[in-house]
Amino acid sequence: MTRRLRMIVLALGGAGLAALFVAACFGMPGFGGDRHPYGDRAVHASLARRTANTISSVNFDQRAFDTLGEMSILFTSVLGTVVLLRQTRDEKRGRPQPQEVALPVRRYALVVLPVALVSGLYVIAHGQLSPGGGFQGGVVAATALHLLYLGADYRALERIRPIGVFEVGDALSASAYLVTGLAGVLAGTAFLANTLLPYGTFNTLSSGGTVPLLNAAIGMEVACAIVILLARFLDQAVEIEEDNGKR
Amino acid sequence: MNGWTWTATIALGVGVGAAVWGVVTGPLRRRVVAQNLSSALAAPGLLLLAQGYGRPAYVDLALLLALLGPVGTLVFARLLADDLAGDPPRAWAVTLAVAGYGAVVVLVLCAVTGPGRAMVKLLVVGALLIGGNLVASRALSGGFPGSRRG
Amino acid sequence: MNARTALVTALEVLGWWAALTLLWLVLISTVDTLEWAVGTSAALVGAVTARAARRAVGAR
Amino acid sequence: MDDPLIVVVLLLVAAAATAAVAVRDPVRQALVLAVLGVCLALLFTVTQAPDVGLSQLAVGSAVTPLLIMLSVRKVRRRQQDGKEKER
Repeated sequence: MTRRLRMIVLALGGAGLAALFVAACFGMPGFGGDRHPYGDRAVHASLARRTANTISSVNFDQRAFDTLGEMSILFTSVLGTVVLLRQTRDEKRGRPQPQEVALPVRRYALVVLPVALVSGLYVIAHGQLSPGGGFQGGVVAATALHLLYLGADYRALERIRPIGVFEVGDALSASAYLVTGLAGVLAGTAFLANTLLPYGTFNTLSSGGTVPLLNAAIGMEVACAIVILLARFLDQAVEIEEDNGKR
Repeated sequence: MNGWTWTATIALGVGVGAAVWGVVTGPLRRRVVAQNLSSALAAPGLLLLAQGYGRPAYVDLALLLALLGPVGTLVFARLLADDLAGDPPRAWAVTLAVAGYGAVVVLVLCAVTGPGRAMVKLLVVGALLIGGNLVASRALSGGFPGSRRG
Repeated sequence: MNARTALVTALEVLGWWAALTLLWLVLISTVDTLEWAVGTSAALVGAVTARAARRAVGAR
Repeated sequence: MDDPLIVVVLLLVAAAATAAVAVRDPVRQALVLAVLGVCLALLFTVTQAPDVGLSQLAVGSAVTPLLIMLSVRKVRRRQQDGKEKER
């Protein structure tokens, strides 16, 4: 296939795609209009289960199975990173150097670390009430720990981050999501059906049935996964060196 | 649209627009300052939007930006310390002006909210935002001396 | 660890615990018993982490 | 409707996203990417999708820059080591 022919095929394909997109745009409902057939049904279902945040109801109740898929994507991609960034035979591990840090920066890191951690837990716990949820809060909590690398050095971070515990936590929380789903099967309904728990009082922490539980599982999974992911990157960037003496 | 969202439109258009321009052009020392100020300029806009839409829950967005924006700048300050050492950024006037803008927005919103838990939350967001940005600017201009491979 | 360090550690964790519980109460909108339970436990996690972080930076 | 607000934020996103593609150096690209994250979070907020905005803020403001900058540091170190070996 010559270059010219390839360009013609590409142009034809692109023109066809563009035509289809334009046609689809004319068939779409108006931007920000009043009719939302799917939205109205989702809001109705979410209010019936007393979940104030409809998005959480969609993610962890009406479409909880999709969230299971997303969680496994994160889990497997972190697993892939762990395998790819492992220490190979021709690499050696050096001790990270201590880093001088200006005093205000170090103090800021030490003060904001717990504040960010508690804010992350708040976002996880209030996923069914206000914007946020397991993913967002988990990332914030994981970021909080890495303030110790930014405000001090990698040795300090390694001291409060036992990586094995986080690996176990990652696996445990991923299976906690599955177990909550299987409990629905055992209770005689369907996988991940939100029928296990009473729906509770609207707009309080104990509302939405299994939504808060699944949120907590996802929050822990994401926090552990991000910590492991960043640990591999930090190991490569700070500690692992090519063994020059050997070759 | 009401007065709050109009104010937010202008503030975000001018402020974040300037931050985008600053981060796209110029030497590295200007780009890191623009990145630092982008969170300080966007978070008050988010607070104004929360007030304009009448949804207190949207304050959480500003809270997270106030917490994580300076952390992002610390990442750059820490890992670009060698590049910035020879040519450190000096932009205290702009930084202080932006911090003042954040303080004014937070205080106006506090006055409108009235005393209560919501007002304390706004003050917490404001303190984290302004403190974070000042510390991040300090970190950019020589916060990590004698940087090696740590 | 002698008695004095233990006392200082306990005071530091207690101080952080109180401050972070206060932060939790500021962030939420309505207070009930479950909020108290979840908030105090989250604040305790934060307080212990704060102490561990300060020790990790201090010990060098 | 809030059309002017949405238009302004959309323009900001378009400008920042174009710049993120046009800038070639990875370090400067990471800086533009961080600002683009803030713009995207604003866009999600003004289109009333705060959950997505929070996700964008959480991932885009600290974790993504950290991953990129750590990769840059690793690549630079490897280049330095290579130069030292040549000498």
